[in-house]
Amino acid sequence: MYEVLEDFAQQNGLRQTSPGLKLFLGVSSILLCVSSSDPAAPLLVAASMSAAVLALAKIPARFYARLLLVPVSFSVMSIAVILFITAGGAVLLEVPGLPLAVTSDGANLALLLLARVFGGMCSLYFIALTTPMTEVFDILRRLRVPAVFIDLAMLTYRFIFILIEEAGQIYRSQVMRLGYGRFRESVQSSGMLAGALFLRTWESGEALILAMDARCYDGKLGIPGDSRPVSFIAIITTLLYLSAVFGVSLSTGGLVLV
Amino acid sequence: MHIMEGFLPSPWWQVWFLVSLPFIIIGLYQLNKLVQEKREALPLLAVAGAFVFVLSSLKLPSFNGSCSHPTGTGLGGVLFGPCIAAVLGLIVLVFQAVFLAHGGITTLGANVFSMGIAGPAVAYLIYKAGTRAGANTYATVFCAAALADLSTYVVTSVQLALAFPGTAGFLGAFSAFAAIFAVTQVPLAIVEGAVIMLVFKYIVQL
Amino acid sequence: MTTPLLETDNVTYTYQNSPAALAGVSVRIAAGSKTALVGPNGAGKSTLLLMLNGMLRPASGEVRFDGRPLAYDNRSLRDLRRRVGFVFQNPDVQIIAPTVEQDVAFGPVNLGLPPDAVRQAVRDALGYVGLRGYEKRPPHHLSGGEKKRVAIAGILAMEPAVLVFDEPTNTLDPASSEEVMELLDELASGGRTVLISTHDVELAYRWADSVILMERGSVLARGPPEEVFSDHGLLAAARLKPPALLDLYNELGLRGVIDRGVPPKSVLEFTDRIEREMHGHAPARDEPGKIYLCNADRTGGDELRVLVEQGVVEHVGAMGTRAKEFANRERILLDYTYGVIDKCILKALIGENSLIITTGGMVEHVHRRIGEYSAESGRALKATPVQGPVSPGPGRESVPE
Amino acid sequence: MTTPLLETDNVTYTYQNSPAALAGVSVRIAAGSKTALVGPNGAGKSTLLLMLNGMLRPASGEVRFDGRPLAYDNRSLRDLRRRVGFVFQNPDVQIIAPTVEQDVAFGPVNLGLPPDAVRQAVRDALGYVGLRGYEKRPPHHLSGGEKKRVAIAGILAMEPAVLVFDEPTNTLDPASSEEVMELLDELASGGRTVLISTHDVELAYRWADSVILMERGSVLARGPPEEVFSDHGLLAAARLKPPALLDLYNELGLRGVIDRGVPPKSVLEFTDRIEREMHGHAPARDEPGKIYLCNADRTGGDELRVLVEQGVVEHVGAMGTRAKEFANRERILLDYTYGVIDKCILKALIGENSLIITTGGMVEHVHRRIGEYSAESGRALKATPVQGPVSPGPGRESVPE
Repeated sequence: MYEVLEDFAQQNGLRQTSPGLKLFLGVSSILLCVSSSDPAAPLLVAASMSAAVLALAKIPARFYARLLLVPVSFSVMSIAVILFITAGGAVLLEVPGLPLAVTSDGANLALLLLARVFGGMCSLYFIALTTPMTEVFDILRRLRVPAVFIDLAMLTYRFIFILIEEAGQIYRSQVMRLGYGRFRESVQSSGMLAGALFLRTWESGEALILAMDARCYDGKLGIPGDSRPVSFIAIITTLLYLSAVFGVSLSTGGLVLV
Repeated sequence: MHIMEGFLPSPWWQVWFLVSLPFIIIGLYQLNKLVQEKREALPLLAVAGAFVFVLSSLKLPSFNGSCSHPTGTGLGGVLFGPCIAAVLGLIVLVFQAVFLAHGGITTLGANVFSMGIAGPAVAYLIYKAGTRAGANTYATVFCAAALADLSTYVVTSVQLALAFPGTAGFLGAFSAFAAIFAVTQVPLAIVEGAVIMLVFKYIVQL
Repeated sequence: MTTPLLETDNVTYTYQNSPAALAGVSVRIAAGSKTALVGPNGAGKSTLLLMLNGMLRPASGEVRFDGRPLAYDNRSLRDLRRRVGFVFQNPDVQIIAPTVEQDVAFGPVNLGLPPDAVRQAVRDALGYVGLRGYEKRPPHHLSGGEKKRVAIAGILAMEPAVLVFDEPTNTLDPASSEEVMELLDELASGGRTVLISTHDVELAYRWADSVILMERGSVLARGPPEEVFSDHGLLAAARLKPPALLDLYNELGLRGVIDRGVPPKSVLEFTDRIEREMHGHAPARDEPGKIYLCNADRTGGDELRVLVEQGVVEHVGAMGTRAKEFANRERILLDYTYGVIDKCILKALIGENSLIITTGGMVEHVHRRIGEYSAESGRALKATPVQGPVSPGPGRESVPE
Repeated sequence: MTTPLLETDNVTYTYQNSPAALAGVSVRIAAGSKTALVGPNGAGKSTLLLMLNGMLRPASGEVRFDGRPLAYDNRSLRDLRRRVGFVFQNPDVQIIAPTVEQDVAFGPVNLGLPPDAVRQAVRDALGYVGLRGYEKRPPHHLSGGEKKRVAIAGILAMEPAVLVFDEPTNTLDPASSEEVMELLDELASGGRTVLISTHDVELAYRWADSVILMERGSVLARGPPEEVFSDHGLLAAARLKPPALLDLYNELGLRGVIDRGVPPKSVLEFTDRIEREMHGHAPARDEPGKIYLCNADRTGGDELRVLVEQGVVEHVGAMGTRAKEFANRERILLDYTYGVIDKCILKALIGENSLIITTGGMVEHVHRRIGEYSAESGRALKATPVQGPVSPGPGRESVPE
């Protein structure tokens, strides 16, 4: 029922590339996007990240296109607000009868934000679609993130998939008994679904404690994975790419660091 | 309501990280202690986190938005205290960002504050106040859930208005953001309140 | 050939990120038939079933109900799902209301029935599955078999024409499995079309009148079970095991011990076949035992208890959930709760008397089955109806003293 | 009698708000035995199993491991659980970590093994269950059978002396069930004590060397399966069905068609019995077919392919996960994946050649089984080892041309 990006991360064209490098590339791109004061660099990031996702990771284009729609509703609304509350510069458009106007400053800011969200989201997709969470846990451990946090995250990860599966089945069985026909029924059915899921969660929790005890739980979880060698060419390419974006960013308006 | 990746400029995304950080640090410290004393706390928190995640990925019969379900984390707050609930909120938000593309990495600080800290706190307080005042349980639950949801959107509006006061100033920007998000968030809060109330009713019947 | 009730025409389907789940599947389900979709896990059985009530839409190909291609707008889907009921493998995902009654009412309420009609539908459905009196119970305190029956009642309450069961007996123990399969038989004998998916060849062999063998998203074979399952190569290709009796029969055939022909479907038939093989004919015997047949809806428990206590009958079997309930209530101990008719014929053949308790349309079925057997085997057997106070019959075992 | 490895002495247990789950149960599990706890759902099987590794504490009575009563402090419990491994019915309950590797490592890590030893234990356990190469996969991308094997590997990695399986084949399809049961056989033949609970009489009948029949929290009977399961009354009391072959055998006995004695446990034995019954003796026959036996650890695929391609053998079977993997890798099509030895003997008896691929300790087991059969039946059969390049044997089917 839910298309979880993680499923693609587990098997994509860049699965074997070092997760550390992918994470570094993705996060750096995001930082470059939010720091750029001109839309050019974020748009470049958006284009190159999308290209990497489609051409290298081989994510189906149709699925990726639908993903790009996820941030639209949020961005459209918030950018509309910014468009109207930011004055300054030439007036480009006036709403007749209302004290609302779009000015060039407002339009520029809106454009910049749109580019940043676009670039940022594409970078986030790059990470989400190519780097399995299971490998991110290893990186977090190497970064000395507290073990209790990673353990909790790992257990949560496992149970997310168990519960998603169950929720999907319950939802389906409700649909088959016409549970989501009208609005009222939908609310009722959602409540039932969430309630049933709560019950299941509770049972899972108890079962998990039992299972961990049966396997001699002593406060430890898993082993550090073996680090994969990073290819020299990959590092150089990544660094070259990031410097290029950095260059574009500097030349088009500079960086806003703080 | 999640702020998308790339939307918060410097220095605001860093600011919200700094604001949320103390809660997380205290939460981690408490969590460590809790897990050492009561080993079964970890699996319980884990399934609670998974539950909140799955609940938030359900398509509620409302507009497109996915919500944060601060009531879920609020429940964690009742059980384990607000700081541990914040850690749980952080984990859920990371998974939401990476699995569902809701939210982002640089905006994590701001989102943790609105949905992992402020929202659950409101839910917690209203629930406490309601039970103490002897109000109808279902009404209390409905209010706690709906208002917690509303509060996260109010906080988000504050965060956006601070970052983009425009020429209208903070208050003007805030009212603009609050007004436009009300279109989706108010119905969502009511639906969520109703759903959580039904869940509560469901559990009581068991 | 008449138009089948349900039909798929070369349907394909692929889940995201996976190989094809269905690679061009065409099946025809006749109205009133008992069909089993047989194959290992992952063969595409569930995917196909989910297509039949429009939960999944084929990537290509067509699904037809009653001759008309499915439409996928909300209205048509609602209509379809009311007519094609689907019982999930795991009742825990299907029964989610806090009480049995509320759960069974879920479908009828969504159909928009008035409260009285809903109540009636719930009462009927619970009665049918033998769970009257369970209305207020919370489902998660029920046993596996009871949960399954609640799930079935929830679908029955919507009065579908076709019932689709995904792995109906998975995780159930033998007694609960038998109850569920009997329920399926009752449903089919009541004129409904019943379709199940299973990886249990033994079960499909006994129950179905038509089998569709699937593996890796394709149909390997279709036909009557004894034909499909006799082909070792086919079963091996579908990673399934032949039913034990069929396996034995084939090995005996290979060694030339027994003539190969239509394979026996039950222990009864098998015994007869071997006996005939050994003696060249069915040996003459003493007077066969009697088979008493009682319609639990029409008889009181007292009459039956007399039969049992006076030693007139040595074995008692009940068919159907209501009959078993009846026996339970009347404290009549049951020796047979599954394969009852065959067991009683077997006993009659060795000269012992038995009693079959059943209800409704199943009474006719018992007469028919015994008549058929009698005609085939040339041994005069028939069921003696029990009505009102019974005078001890003239069977070999008479009233003691 | 020597001290049993595991023993319960009149244990009782009651869950909150329920009738007694165990009402005074005493069982003895001998070291190295293959025991099946058989009963319907709700008979108390799982409760009893959970007691054996201290997950539940009896309300009264005593559980002893290796002669000593269990202690319920944390230290003793950890120690016990390392030695008595418990595989849950539902692998989803048992698999904890986000990847296969991390999950299998869970036990060893918590036992405090150094990282290298952990890695070794994980590698060995995954190799044993035939899942090498699955290390990085998340459990939710595995099939039901694969999950089960991960769950087993997670327990094996702790190297327990006793392995307890709650309903090991529930929800698995026949092929996966066979794989799991074979794994259990391998474990038992490797000297481990294996205890399972099941409601599948057929399975217990074939697999176990000792059976404990339970119902309503009590032990109804214990002993060798053919004894316990021959008693119809007992099985009916436990609401279970007799195995099909045993049922047929008993009916044939009742009709006087076949002498009642030790019931046959397999299609092979049954076929022989009927044949003997009909002809008074095992009929003389042509030269029996040959059974080739290959140790997959020592032979290359080329030699075997030669055998198959030249038509020397007509049937190929593989026993054990590693052998099946080997056949898969070498693209040798398998005709038999379960009950392999019996199938090959059956083929040899009708003069056809076959090849058994297996590994490790199972090689000895094949020799033994064929030797036993040969001695019992008086037919000279033996397994011909395949080593290095094979010259076509002198079997009936020689090299074509």
